Amino acid sequence: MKLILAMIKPNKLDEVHQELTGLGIGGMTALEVKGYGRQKGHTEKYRGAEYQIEFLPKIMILVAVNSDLTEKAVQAIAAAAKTGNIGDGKIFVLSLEEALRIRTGETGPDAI
Amino acid sequence: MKLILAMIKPNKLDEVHQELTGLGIGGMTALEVKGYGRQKGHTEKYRGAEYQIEFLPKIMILVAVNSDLTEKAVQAIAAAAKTGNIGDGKIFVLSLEEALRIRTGETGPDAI
Amino acid sequence: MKLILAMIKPNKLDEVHQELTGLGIGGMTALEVKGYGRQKGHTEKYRGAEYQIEFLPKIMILVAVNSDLTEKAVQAIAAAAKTGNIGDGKIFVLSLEEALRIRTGETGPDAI
Amino acid sequence: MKLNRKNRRPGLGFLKLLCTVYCALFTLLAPALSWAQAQSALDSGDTAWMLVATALVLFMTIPGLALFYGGLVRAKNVLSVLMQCFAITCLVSILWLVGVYSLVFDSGSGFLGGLSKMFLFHIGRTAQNGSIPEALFSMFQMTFAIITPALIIGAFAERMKFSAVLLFTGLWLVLVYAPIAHWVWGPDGWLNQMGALDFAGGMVVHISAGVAGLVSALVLGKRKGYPATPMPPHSMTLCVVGASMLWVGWFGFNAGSALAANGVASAAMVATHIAGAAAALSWMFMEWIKHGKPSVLGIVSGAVAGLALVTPGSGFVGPVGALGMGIVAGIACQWGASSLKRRFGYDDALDAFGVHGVGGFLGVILTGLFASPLLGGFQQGMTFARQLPVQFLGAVATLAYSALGTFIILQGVKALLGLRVNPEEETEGLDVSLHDERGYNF
Amino acid sequence: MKLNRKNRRPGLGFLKLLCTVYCALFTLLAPALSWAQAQSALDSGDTAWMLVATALVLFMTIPGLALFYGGLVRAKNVLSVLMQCFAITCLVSILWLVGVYSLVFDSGSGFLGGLSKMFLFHIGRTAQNGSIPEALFSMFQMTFAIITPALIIGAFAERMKFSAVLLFTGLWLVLVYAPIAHWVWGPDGWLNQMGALDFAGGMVVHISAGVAGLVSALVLGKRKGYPATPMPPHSMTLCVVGASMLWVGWFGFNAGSALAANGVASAAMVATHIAGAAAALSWMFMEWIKHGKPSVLGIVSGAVAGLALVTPGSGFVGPVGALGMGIVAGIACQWGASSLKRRFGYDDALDAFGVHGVGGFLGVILTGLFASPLLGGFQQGMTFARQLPVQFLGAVATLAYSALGTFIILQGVKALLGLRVNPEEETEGLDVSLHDERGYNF
Amino acid sequence: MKLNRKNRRPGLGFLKLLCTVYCALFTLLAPALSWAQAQSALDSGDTAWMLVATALVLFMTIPGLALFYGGLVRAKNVLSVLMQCFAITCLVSILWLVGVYSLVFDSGSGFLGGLSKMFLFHIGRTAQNGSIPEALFSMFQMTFAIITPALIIGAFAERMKFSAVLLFTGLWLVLVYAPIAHWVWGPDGWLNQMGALDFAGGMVVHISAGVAGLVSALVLGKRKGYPATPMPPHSMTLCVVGASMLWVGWFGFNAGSALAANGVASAAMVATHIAGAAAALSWMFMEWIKHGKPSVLGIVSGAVAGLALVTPGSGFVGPVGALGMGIVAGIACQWGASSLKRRFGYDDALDAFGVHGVGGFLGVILTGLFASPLLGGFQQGMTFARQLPVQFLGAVATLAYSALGTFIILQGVKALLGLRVNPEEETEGLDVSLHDERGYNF
Ligand SMILES: Nc1ncnc2c1ncn2[C@@H]1O[C@H](COP(=O)(O)OP(=O)(O)O)[C@@H](O)[C@H]1O
Ligand SMILES: Nc1ncnc2c1ncn2[C@@H]1O[C@H](COP(=O)(O)OP(=O)(O)O)[C@@H](O)[C@H]1O
Ligand SMILES: Nc1ncnc2c1ncn2[C@@H]1O[C@H](COP(=O)(O)OP(=O)(O)O)[C@@H](O)[C@H]1O
Repeated sequence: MKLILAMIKPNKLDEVHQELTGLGIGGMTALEVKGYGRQKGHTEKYRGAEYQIEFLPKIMILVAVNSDLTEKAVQAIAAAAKTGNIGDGKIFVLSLEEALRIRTGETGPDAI
Repeated sequence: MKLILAMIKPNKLDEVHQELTGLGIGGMTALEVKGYGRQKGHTEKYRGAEYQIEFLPKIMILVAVNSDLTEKAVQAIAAAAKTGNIGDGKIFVLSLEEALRIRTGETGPDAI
Repeated sequence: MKLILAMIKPNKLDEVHQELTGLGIGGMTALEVKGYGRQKGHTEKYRGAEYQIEFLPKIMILVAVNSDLTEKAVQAIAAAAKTGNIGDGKIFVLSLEEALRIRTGETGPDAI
Repeated sequence: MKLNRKNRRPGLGFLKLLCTVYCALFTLLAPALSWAQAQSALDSGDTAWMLVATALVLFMTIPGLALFYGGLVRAKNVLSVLMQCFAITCLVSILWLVGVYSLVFDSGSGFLGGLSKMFLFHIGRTAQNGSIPEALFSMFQMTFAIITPALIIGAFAERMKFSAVLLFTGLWLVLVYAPIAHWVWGPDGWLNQMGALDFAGGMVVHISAGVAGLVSALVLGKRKGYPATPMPPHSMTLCVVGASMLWVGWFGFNAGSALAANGVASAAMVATHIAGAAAALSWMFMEWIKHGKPSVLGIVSGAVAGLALVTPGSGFVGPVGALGMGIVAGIACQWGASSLKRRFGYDDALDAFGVHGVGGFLGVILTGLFASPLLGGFQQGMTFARQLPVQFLGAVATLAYSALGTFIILQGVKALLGLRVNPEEETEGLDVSLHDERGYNF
Repeated sequence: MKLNRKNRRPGLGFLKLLCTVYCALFTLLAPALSWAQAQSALDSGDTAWMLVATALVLFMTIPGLALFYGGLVRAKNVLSVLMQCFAITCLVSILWLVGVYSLVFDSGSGFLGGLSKMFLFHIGRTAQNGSIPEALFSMFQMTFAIITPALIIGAFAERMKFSAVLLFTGLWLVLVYAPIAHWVWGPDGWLNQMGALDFAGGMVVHISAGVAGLVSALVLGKRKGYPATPMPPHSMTLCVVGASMLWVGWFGFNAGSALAANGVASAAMVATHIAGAAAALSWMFMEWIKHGKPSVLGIVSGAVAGLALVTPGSGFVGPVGALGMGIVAGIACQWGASSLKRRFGYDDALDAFGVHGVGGFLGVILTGLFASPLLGGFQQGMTFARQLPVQFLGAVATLAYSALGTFIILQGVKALLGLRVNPEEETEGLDVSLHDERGYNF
Repeated sequence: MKLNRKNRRPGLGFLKLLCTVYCALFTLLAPALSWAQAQSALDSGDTAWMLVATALVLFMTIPGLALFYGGLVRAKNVLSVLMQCFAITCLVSILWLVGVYSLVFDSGSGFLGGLSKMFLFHIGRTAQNGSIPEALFSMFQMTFAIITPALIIGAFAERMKFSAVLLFTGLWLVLVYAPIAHWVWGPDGWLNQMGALDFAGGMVVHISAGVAGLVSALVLGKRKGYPATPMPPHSMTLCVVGASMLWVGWFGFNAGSALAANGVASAAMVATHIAGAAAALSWMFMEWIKHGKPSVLGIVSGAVAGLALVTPGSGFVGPVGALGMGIVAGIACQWGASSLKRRFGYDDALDAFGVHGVGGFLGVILTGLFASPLLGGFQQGMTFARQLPVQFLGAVATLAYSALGTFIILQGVKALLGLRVNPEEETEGLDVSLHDERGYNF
């Protein structure tokens, strides 16, 4: 099992979500994060004082998948999240040792 | 060492927290996330336009534990978070390579 | 490749960010979390009812780095985030199996 | 407000006959004259003030009270509170027009008014009440009928069905508010006839709503998780804004109850403001002493408590009396909202009873003290021996009637619609479960 | 409200002498008379009310409308809406002083006023309009000129350049608002002369702004992602607060349009309030029936719709007429803001047309019905046969003129500055991209 | 003043002649009598307006200023700002009643008033000030005494102990505000006697508060991390709402200072509004030119600056003068809030000095120009040569006295309680560390 972490542009969540459910992935978790990268941030100004805002709003998605689906899931996310502009984001894959569904107590691949 | 990631229902944080401290686990980190899964979301309506809200509020907990405590911690979380209804959440276990306590510089199991 | 997770004090983000960019690390992701640990929380009182607030605001940073930079990055974060007071936070290191830059499709170390 | 007209004896010397004729004529003409006076006395200044006072009291409910209460609940229930305040405003307005105004202010029996003023028939643009248009008088009083049931919702917040709130409000307005308001303010109301003093609604508004809140809290039961789970206010910022608006609006409430822009209104404004300020400080300092820190929720709750407590006396007490009443308010209502509530364990979520019930009751009694010129008040000729028992009777009567009426109505609504949302809806929050909306989408 | 002054022909036939004497006397007395008129006619009560009414109507735009609209957009655009409302307030105020007041209220032609009142020259502290200072009259009317273009922004929210909004507002005020206001309220405006009834701006404010909104929405095109992407209100809490402030401020708008603190103002206040309440409930219940749940956005939208619809009739219709108009408003404007909009697929983001256009149009027509004493109104001597065609003509004329004017102005602004932000700016949000600020930093 | 009712003894017996003479005399005296009456009679219109103006000025502080300032600080300190505004409101109200009103408005010496009006003794419902009840006059002036120390907190926000704020406010009110207000507005105040023009508080409110703010900022020192760490406003939304409320409330502040509902009040309202609008635009355009983008904080700060600057002149200057003053305000106060502050490196957190100090000072001077009929003002017979030096003297005297007084008081408070929270409390935020509460729990 793998745990996929993807940082994407905020307005891409819906498309990514659709792609993943299209693959039959029935669960995921999303959260709002601030990302720093090559995409330059913006300036905010308050009464003449300038603030360089370097962290931009992104959405991070966590998806636990069975190992065989990993590649497909990663590709699906990448395809849906891509705009071709700087700041499209990154996908990271971690190895997942164990999973457990709280409601049923199922573990391993069944729990995902 | 392991890193436990658990997605639970928002109102279960207190109980899970108590169980874990009961086990002698003295640290954890929690954050608000949005979860998608079997639990169906709800509809929001604004002037006749319907929005299907598929991501529901959940809380994610991160707990770094020593390997020997992992099983106990997972069971404690599962027990405290369980309601038996859909949407109770998932627990994921990752392998933790290194840990460091910033204040003291301690590393490894001592840092947790 | 490694994925570094660091929980730090909220007002330390800027310094940590500077240290990391100083090392040539060009990307990271930050989010607001609530931390529980040795640092005691505070009490909130509303019309005589006391609430013990045990989770304190922290910031969590995620940085994917190439394995050779890991040690330096961890030390940089620790140095910048340290105040010497309880609650300075923890750094966790996970093994990162794969990385992908959505915009270009680059994978592995190139993607970071 | 009473008019003191001194009879002038015109007759002089030996012209008995002339005098008699004069008197006879005066007697004959009196009704016509008084009618003519009523018609001719429209005062644009008084009217201007009452137009504004009406706006101010409406402002107290939407958005004032809505924000004060809305800020105090958890984020998942904020809209349910705003919705209840807004819907109550609308529903009461229509019912008031249809018949409740008539039931309160038309003469009828000592218990309830008649129905000749339904739909404001025959009132139009020209009928007057004192020196202002009667349509305006009706509007002003409507705003009191709006805020009273809106105060109650603080007690049953975060758990009552919206449909049940609507039905309860309608029934309560007709069956509880209308009679009590008629007793106290109706031309032939029995408490009015007995000389009970209630300048701006200590009995009519605060006791009746506070007690209704207590009964609702008892009948509905506690919120899920109360008191173990912390349920801190989701936005103290909104709460402070709401309290500030209540304060400003209260000038319309109390000084507006003079029904004129004059010295009475001004003195009422002074009393109102001083009581609010004194109560805010006394609550704050009490808390500072007891808990070690002064809190924002404390100071604003104190202000509301002082404003509520001084309401029945605002037009009768002097500034020093108001100061005293304010200090009492801060201490007593703090006790009502914390010790008393915890002692008996009911879940009066936002302290409708602790603040308005306790404050209203004490205010009605203390009005019987501080209205006296002996204590700096303006009620000439008042004696404690005569006034205090009347005040006590009024307070107890409104308390008992409101408690009973509320209890019966709640049973009826429960039978018809049910009162509480189900536990899942309560956990999810009323905003999404009842209204398909969320307060914030940041 | 119109003053009908009838010319009296004094001199008759051969009485030269008499005529001469008359003229001489008139000449002699003229200054004294005009002074006496001016001096004696100032009414402090009316002035008090109009000072407040002016404050109330300003309060409707900032912060009322700003919050109502600001709460409805996404968090990334909230400041752009507040900024537009605020800047429009400032810009219109200056233009009003410079010349727009004169163009509207100075006599000129039936189409547009003259320029003798530019910069309020010669008005000072003593000139009067009716029983109030003319400077105050001008201020009161200014607040109407402020809110009208501010209403339009609801239609093109979340996508228009700020510079374009400013230029558009300035041009629209002079080229569209000024003529229409003169037609309806100018001493020699053609619709005024025809006897069109528009107490507080059904044509001048609501039709003109609503239609301008529709045209803007069509010219600018849809927001990126509309209607596929959900764009829920980022803060229904702000939205409710704004709607409540609009309601309270509307008392200044409608009852203030009596220009006096009297029975007319009071009746207008009743009509306004009842229509708002009735429309709120009718929208809410309709939605409850259609969608299964009553919503907060529904009830507050209904209130605004009712207040808008009753505006042209508020000083003419009775409370029962207002009740009827309110019920219609809730149903019709709900249809305008949902079915109609979806049918034609334009993106009137915050329903400026659906609520104000539809409500304003129906309100102007229904005023021609409910103003009649036969239906409880106060317009003595009114006949449907005479009034309804005039109302219809007025509604259609303002609609057509505003549509055309708006279209032309938008083309001009587009040529000069462009209308829309670019897609990246739209995605990032107008707050950061146009103003370098964010609404919230929690 | 008291009402003098003269008993009229009507006709006596058969003395026809006497009666005739009486009638003739009455006719002759009528105008004189009516004049006498006019002086002494309570005017319901003026009273209505002043009741409302009082409410409006209170509304400026809570919630207006509280929100404007609260939105500008970081989220962890929002409640501390709201708490300070609220507590200052309460504390000043009580002190005002106890004796500060008397110190300001009782006659005494040129420097300070007497104590005969303590606790409003002997004022009751009937005493008058001009055409309004004196109790109301006192309430209206109280609201000025409330907002002045509340303005100061902008300078030391986010770092001062709450207990120190309370003690400072009490001392400052008595030792600084009371004398200055007496100088300018007291019946025998020395600046008043010299003919200094300060219609609504340029010296009394804005210079005194602005300078006190500067001194506090210098004495307390910078916030931890200033200016390296960004400290952006946590909610520009609240800030805009607060600024809008300030604007609307300012009508009560300035037009209310006419103490009557008349042409002076109306002209003051026009001047106030135009200056606010002009300054908002001039600040916005300056910023647009200098920084490339117009900002919401810029436009609202400009409005506040314009409203502050025009305050001393609002009742004296014409609309075109107000336009000029507004344009100056936007440019000068922007300079005060950015360049000046950065040049000298003090941390006037929310620009109490930059806006109110700079604006107040310039406003007092410019009043000496634009009040002249030569420049469209209403101050008949004014000469620049006589007025400008007086204005300058007044501005400098209040500046110097406030600076000195503030400095001494701060030293005293520091010795007694300490001024600043400790660094940990500052980092954690004042809300939790001083009040055990948080602004938001979403
Ligand atoms: N090394 C990293 N560790 C963690 N997150 C990263 C890293 N690099 C980039 N990110 C995340 O990916 C986002 C996009 O990266 P960026 O460099 O701006 O654009 P791109 O991926 O198109 O080159 C960032 O905002 C950040 O959230
Ligand atoms: N594959 C997954 N990856 C990441 N998070 C998941 C995954 N599946 C479920 N979750 C999280 O667990 C929560 C509960 O899952 P759900 O399917 O609704 O209920 P249950 O676990 O009771 O079957 C989701 O809201 C989501 O946050
Ligand atoms: N076992 C753990 N798992 C996850 N996060 C932890 C753990 N222990 C500590 N943390 C995080 O580190 C933060 C600081 O820990 P704390 O014990 O308060 O201080 P210190 O690290 O200085 O001893 C906590 O607030 C929490 O966010």
